[in-house]
Amino acid sequence: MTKSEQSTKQNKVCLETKLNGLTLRNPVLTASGTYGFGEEYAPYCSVAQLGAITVKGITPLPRLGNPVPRLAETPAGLLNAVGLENPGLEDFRKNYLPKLAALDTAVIVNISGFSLEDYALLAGTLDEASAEYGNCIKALEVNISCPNIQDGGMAFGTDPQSAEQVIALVRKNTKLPIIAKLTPNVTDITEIAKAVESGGANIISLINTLLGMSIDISTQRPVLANKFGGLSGPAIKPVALRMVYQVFEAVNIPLIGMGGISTWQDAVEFMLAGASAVSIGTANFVNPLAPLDVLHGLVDYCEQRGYKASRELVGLAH
Amino acid sequence: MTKSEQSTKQNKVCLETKLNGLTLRNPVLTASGTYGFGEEYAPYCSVAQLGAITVKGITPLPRLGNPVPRLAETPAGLLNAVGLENPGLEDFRKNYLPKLAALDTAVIVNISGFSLEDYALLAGTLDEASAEYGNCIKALEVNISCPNIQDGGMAFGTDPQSAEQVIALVRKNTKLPIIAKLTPNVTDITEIAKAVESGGANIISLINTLLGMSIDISTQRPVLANKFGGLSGPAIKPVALRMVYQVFEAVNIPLIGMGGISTWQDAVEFMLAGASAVSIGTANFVNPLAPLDVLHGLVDYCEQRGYKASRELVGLAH
Amino acid sequence: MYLKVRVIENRFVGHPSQKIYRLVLSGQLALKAKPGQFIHLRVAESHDPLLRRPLSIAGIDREQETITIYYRLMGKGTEALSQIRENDYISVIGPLGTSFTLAQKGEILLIAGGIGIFPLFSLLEAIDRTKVQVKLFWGGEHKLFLESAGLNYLQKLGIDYELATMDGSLGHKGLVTDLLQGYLEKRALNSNPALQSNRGLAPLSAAACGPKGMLQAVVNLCKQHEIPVEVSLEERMACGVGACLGCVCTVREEGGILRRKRVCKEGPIFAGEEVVWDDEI
Amino acid sequence: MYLKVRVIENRFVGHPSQKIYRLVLSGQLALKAKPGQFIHLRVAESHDPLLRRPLSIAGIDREQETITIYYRLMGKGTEALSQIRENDYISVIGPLGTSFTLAQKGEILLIAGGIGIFPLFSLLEAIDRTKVQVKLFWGGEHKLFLESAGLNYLQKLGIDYELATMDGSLGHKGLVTDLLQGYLEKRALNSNPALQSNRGLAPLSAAACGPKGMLQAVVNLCKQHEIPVEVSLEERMACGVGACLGCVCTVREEGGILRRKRVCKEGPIFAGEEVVWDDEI
Ligand SMILES: Cc1cc2nc3c(=O)[nH]c(=O)nc-3n(C[C@H](O)[C@H](O)[C@H](O)COP(=O)(O)OP(=O)(O)OC[C@H]3O[C@@H](n4cnc5c(N)ncnc54)[C@H](O)[C@@H]3O)c2cc1C
Ligand SMILES: Cc1cc2nc3c(=O)[nH]c(=O)nc-3n(C[C@H](O)[C@H](O)[C@H](O)COP(=O)(O)OP(=O)(O)OC[C@H]3O[C@@H](n4cnc5c(N)ncnc54)[C@H](O)[C@@H]3O)c2cc1C
Ligand SMILES: Cc1cc2nc3c(=O)[nH]c(=O)nc-3n(C[C@H](O)[C@H](O)[C@H](O)COP(=O)(O)O)c2cc1C
Ligand SMILES: Cc1cc2nc3c(=O)[nH]c(=O)nc-3n(C[C@H](O)[C@H](O)[C@H](O)COP(=O)(O)O)c2cc1C
Ligand code: FES
Ligand code: FES
Repeated sequence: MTKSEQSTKQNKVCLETKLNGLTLRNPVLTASGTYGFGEEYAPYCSVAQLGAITVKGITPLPRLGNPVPRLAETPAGLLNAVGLENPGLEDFRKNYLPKLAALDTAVIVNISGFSLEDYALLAGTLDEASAEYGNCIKALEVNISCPNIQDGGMAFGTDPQSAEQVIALVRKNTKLPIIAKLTPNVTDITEIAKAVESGGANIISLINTLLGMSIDISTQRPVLANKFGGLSGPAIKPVALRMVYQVFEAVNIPLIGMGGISTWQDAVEFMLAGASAVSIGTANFVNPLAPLDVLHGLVDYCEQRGYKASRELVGLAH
Repeated sequence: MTKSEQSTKQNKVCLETKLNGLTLRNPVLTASGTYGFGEEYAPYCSVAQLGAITVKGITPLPRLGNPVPRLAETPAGLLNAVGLENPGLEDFRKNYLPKLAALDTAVIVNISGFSLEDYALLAGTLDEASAEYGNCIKALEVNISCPNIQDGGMAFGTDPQSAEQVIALVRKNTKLPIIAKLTPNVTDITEIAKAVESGGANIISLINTLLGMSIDISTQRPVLANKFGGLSGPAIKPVALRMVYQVFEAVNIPLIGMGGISTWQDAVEFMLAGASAVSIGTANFVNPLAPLDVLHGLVDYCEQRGYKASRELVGLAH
Repeated sequence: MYLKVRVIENRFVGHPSQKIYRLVLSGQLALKAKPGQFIHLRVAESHDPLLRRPLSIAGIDREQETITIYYRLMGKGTEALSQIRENDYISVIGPLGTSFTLAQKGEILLIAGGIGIFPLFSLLEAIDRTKVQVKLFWGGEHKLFLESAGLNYLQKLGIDYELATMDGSLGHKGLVTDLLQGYLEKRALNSNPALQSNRGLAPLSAAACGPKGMLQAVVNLCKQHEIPVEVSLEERMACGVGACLGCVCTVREEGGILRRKRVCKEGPIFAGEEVVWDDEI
Repeated sequence: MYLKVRVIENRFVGHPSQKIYRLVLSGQLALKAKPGQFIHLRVAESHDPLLRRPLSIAGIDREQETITIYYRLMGKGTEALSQIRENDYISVIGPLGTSFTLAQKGEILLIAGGIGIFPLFSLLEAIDRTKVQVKLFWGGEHKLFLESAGLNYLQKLGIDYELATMDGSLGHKGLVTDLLQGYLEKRALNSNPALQSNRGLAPLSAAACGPKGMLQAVVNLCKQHEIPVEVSLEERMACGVGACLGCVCTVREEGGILRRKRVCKEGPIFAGEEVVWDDEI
């Protein structure tokens, strides 16, 4: 198929994705921590065709992250313990944001804190910073679910009260749409989802990684320098899909589904389960064109079944 | 290698496994629900070489279980929603137990209930029944973690108080060693582990399956008739291993590790993480000789590294 | 048996669009296999796809010690299987499950829907056609499918068959059960009560394999006409040996009590009358 | 570049016990590739193994448009790779990462540990040996390994080399760094301050690839002798393009500030002096 045929094709199905204050040209995003700052994959996959990119989690201060090894492959999965390596808020604002502003795609900034104050600072500063650069930040994704740091992060995401508190505080400090990113390492995901909805989140994204580990039987030590890491990739898809399905029934705000999506079929499953948009993470590492393959497959699926808009799929499996 | 060489070999490494009241000839078991009642795999794998077999979960009354489809394959994983199909306590006692008693291996009976009374009844009756048949039941595995039934089951396993209560009640009703089987679908596995230890469990087995789902994009319905199912197989190994590692540091009773073990290397990882014994589940479906391959690999590993007993491996990765 | 067996042939047959492959395996399996049984095959060494795949035994050659399987590409399991090359070894458990009852005299009706024809091939081979009269009804999507899935094999065998296709491109346009119904009705009309003793001489039985809906219709027709019928069921399988309870069907026992049976162990061949269909529960 | 490339050769070289394979790939990659860079290769279509595998470019033939890779079987990724047959297509991202600086004159010392020799092959090819004098030090487990991993290629090239083996079965018994140390010490003794101008004429530089411990020792020796050295680092990789931050090493910037650099993007070739080794943090 030629490029122009492809684009005519996409035009037949409406892909516009309205997420309670965040409007994207299509429902296919890339997941935080897997797509750098939008430049790394540019030679392989045009960001102009993506619904949005989500940048690596930013913390107030720069972080070196964890020592290596940070990665361990598992059956159909990947363990990572990057430990939130990032340039820190100031450097991000000065040196990364201008470049992100120049990209022809919606930019979502993922933020991570170790205290309530951290989240307040991040939200307030990025709100201002976005205004400076032509409102280039389209939403803040609040990571209350990072498994790879000692304190904070995931702890906020495993207790409904704390989760609500963090989101409410971010809400006070920004006018940007808020995406609350949930950890799957909880007994009841719907409780946390309801809490962040009450806290004022516009959107919920799920799931972050499952806490896992791997042991090197020759050294008899954990493979990851950090001992534990976050499990992502196709292995976790059934868990992610179940949680999206459950949360869809529990809240009234839109969901961004992720966790093991590597094909368009996976993405359709997530939309049928209730995701209004999907994020591609680990699959980028295997196939840099995964987001576009997902997008094109989604369009074909809609066309073949006579859907006029991709949003018609959302929640159909209920 | 001839059979006799093999057995000489095993003799060089002591495999005897003492689990706080339950002594097994070796640390390789088969997992409940994956090994029928010990007969099905007999043509392929001799039960006489296994440390123990764990039979399918028994409930007070017979259960037809869930409608089909009960199975869905996922990347490196299997979703099942059998829904505790079983002959019920009376039929089990009359028609299955005598056959189990005749097997040349230790038999562990897995029990599941919908109420506290169910667990009490199961424990009491099986205690008697075992005595009738030459003390053929070596331990009761208390399943407080089944994800495939509407009430009870997993609910007991996600709340520390209930978990402790169930185990304490079983303790009152049986003199058999109690294995508490934990669900991984919780925020903090160590809490539950400590609770069942307080309740009087001799041993903890973990993990049961992760709750997941799969959607058929052609029918737009969940694949499993029961909607959700339990995820097992290599995909969940990193999560299982992490939980064994955490629980090993939290309690003082021995652990039986399971979840995605398919090779001897996997089994060694679990032992290094803190499991005193390992159970093979889904891997049997792929390779009926998996338990023996695990056993032989374990022996070789011990020999090559100069361990005199397999128990020396337990917890070395800490 | 749990064996590594050698692949003698693994190739594409018929029209490419129909994606049908023939797989020939060498080994002792052939000495034990009976028509209607299946093997449980490991399609790859990796964990993805994880599970074995059940495939019916379509041909048994005891002299050459080979069995033949026909399979259609469906998803990643059969896709992986199709990549295996001749002389590679693959891991097989089998033969597994129950087999068709072999009629010794009279007439047997075989009814196949789509690739449900494959297990019937081995039954056809095994029936002593000098003693038993065979009549086969086979329905499929279209001519191309039937041709790709073994029509010329049937022609070579020289048995009596009737075909149906959904698009009418070959044989009757419609369902295979239409053919069966027509045949049974005609037969009922012709059966002269005065000749009833003849009936005893040529006991009629049936065997069917295909989609659940078709099997249900076949069983109902056979009930009406009081013909014992055996059906070959399919269900998703994990262990294949009766250990996981993943593959059950529902049966009605004396007294109307519902019970589960395992398709891999008490099946895949069931007496039609005992099966309780999904919509009847 | 992100391409499907054709496999021209994928076979086993040397002694079977050493499990070393040569992989030759066809395609435009060759036009861009530089010594020291690597490719990121998808070894299977299934999800297990999931990740691509990074492998150094060991040979670049711009005329034939081929690149050559040498790899050793380690685990399931390289195992899966070894199953790929000639004329199959595989998915490649690359060439990726930084390359060695090409010395234009003087003398270059190459130091390789084990399979660290592979990326140095492409450097060896690229150096204009009419202008630059090359001296190679290579250490390995034993004779069999060195022979399997390309000793005869070195002999054919006719360069000056010294070998070390752990068991003494070929060359010096001990570490490759012993050889380097000996050489540098002898050279220091011989360097007559009076002849210091000669030094300017033949600037000395070094490039090394091998296990971390060896690289650290090499960098220390080179520091002592004031020789600029480039090292090729290895680290577990997921994306290979700088997006995941999985593959970092630590470097010391001006002012002593520690920073991470990505081995896949700012590396794999680093100036030896900037690298902070694990035990120095
Ligand atoms: C007893 C028995 C005999 C069979 N004989 C044949 C045969 O001779 N020729 C043939 O082409 N096919 C036969 N099938 C169907 C065959 O097993 C499936 O087509 C095959 O498993 C599909 O695997 P896949 O990975 O290609 O498809 P996918 O759809 O990707 O499979 C996904 C999962 O669903 C299961 N599954 C999908 N379809 C079926 C099905 N129809 N029955 C059971 N499980 C299914 C698979 O085993 C796998 O676990 C038989 C099935 C059974 C139970
Ligand atoms: C830049 C670079 C260049 C390389 N060049 C070569 C080469 O030319 N020839 C060669 O034989 N090997 C080379 N390696 C090492 C090669 O990538 C590993 O041997 C290979 O990934 C092992 O995969 P496996 O699945 O067979 O082993 P496993 O041990 O099963 O791998 C498990 C996981 O660990 C990772 N891993 C294991 N060992 C290494 C390693 N040494 N470096 C990085 N990741 C590792 C794998 O990628 C995988 O994710 C290179 C590595 C890097 C980073
Ligand atoms: C290497 C890596 C780094 C990640 N870093 C972050 C992060 O900084 N912030 C965050 O919210 N999620 C992070 N994630 C989680 C992903 O955004 C995503 O939620 C998860 O990987 C599941 O999706 P996947 O299976 O498609 O990868 C990271 C994941 C990976 C693999
Ligand atoms: C088909 C199937 C049925 C199961 N039935 C039971 C059960 O009845 N009781 C129980 O405690 N666990 C049951 N389990 C869970 C297993 O015993 C085991 O905990 C789990 O599958 C993880 O191990 P694995 O990955 O090795 O399979 C079942 C698992 C499977 C796959
Ligand atoms: S497939 Fe396991 S019981 Fe039939
Ligand atoms: S491998 Fe992802 S940053 Fe280097």
